Amino acid sequence: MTVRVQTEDFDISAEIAALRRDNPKVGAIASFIGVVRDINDGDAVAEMTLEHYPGMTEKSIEGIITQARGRWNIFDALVVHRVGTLKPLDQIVLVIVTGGHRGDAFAACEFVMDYLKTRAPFWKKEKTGAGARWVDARESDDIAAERWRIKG
Amino acid sequence: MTVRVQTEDFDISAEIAALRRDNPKVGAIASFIGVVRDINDGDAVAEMTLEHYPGMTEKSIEGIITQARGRWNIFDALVVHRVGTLKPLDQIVLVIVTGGHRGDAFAACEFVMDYLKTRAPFWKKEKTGAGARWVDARESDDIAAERWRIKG
Amino acid sequence: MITVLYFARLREALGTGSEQIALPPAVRDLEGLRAFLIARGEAWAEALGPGRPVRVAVNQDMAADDTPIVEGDEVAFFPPVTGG
Amino acid sequence: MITVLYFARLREALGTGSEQIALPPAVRDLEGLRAFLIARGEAWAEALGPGRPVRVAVNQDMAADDTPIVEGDEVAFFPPVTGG
Repeated sequence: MTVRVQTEDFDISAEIAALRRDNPKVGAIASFIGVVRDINDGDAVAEMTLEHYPGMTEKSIEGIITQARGRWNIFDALVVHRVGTLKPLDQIVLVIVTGGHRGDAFAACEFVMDYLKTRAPFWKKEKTGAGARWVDARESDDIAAERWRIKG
Repeated sequence: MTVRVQTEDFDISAEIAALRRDNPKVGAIASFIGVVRDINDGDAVAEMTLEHYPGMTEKSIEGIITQARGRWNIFDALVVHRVGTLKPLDQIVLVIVTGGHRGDAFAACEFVMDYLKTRAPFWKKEKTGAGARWVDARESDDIAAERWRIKG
Repeated sequence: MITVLYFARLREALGTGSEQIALPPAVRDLEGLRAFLIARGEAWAEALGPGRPVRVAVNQDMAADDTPIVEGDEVAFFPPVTGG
Repeated sequence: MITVLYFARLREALGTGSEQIALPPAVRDLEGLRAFLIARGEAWAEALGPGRPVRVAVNQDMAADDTPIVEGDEVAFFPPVTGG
């Protein structure tokens, strides 16, 4: 598995090629990219800054990938999460899961993504016309994570 | 929406960029790539050939994207499906769905992919050590489509 | 005339992918067309006979036995799909 | 000594992201450490007091009030996460 927290952008084609490693057992590649929107909770967002907990962030994401491998029949997974200052249209996060079949790859990809949104130690500060504000946790995200009964 | 059936390979990064069209409302991009595996139902596969029904294939995929848009809050979707002769490791199919939030994008992407595997007019012939054989439809795929109560 | 298409295993078994047929007067629906084709001989009965895993589209929409067939239609016979 | 980390809104409210603290003898668990920090003054009580939306990790695992705190531990206080 690969987990990276970085300020640099990423390219999904290159990441998929690296994760597949020419493994001819891979039949399914599910992926997800999260992108900065220009609006959140009704306010125009000019830019946002993402903070994380170095060490714990990587460790906790590795833990969730291990959980995903225990639940579904998948081969490998990659998470790249950006931190620092990002603007609308910028890519924030990439999750790729490879597997033999699509059902397990989709489920594991969504599971990891739900974890990233709800449990992984990232904090988002948005700059709007009204100034900068820390984003509050969403209840809907907690419900998404509850579906999986994620531990921790 | 974009639907293409083609013999040429595709690049997911380029397709995502084209589908997003710098729309700052897009927050979520779910995607799926199906790949030729070197084994199917226990037999080593040297190559496979995909045949389709020109006209009906495109029309039926456009129809399923329209259904997906009616069911989930998504912005746009792209399907690229290759036909002709493909070898293990080759990309077969790409589905990309853009939306505001991840839940709808994931669901619509999986819905379209289930349709492609179970209802869209494609037929697969595999070349194995025992010669060439047309692949039979899988019951598990029908069950995947039934989940959604897909019409047609 | 109607256009009749055959795909995949059926195309190979019947040795043709496409043909134009003058619509026989007795044929009013898909069931009638299928009976007309089966009557052509053993290969046709073997490929399209009752119980065979055959799907049919009329004018590119999935069709049933009682789907009407009229002049100018495009009718396609094919095995259950196995895409992606 | 223990290491105490603060993230995001808490880091800003407390004016520090990281500090080394000689573990007070009375502090045996997370509840005790939190009480010790709250006693520092109003900003601390405001940020870490009962009912505030604060999560805590001890040695990078999510922790509860009764999680023991021992010499050498890394304790992190932060708001509910809002990632991705």
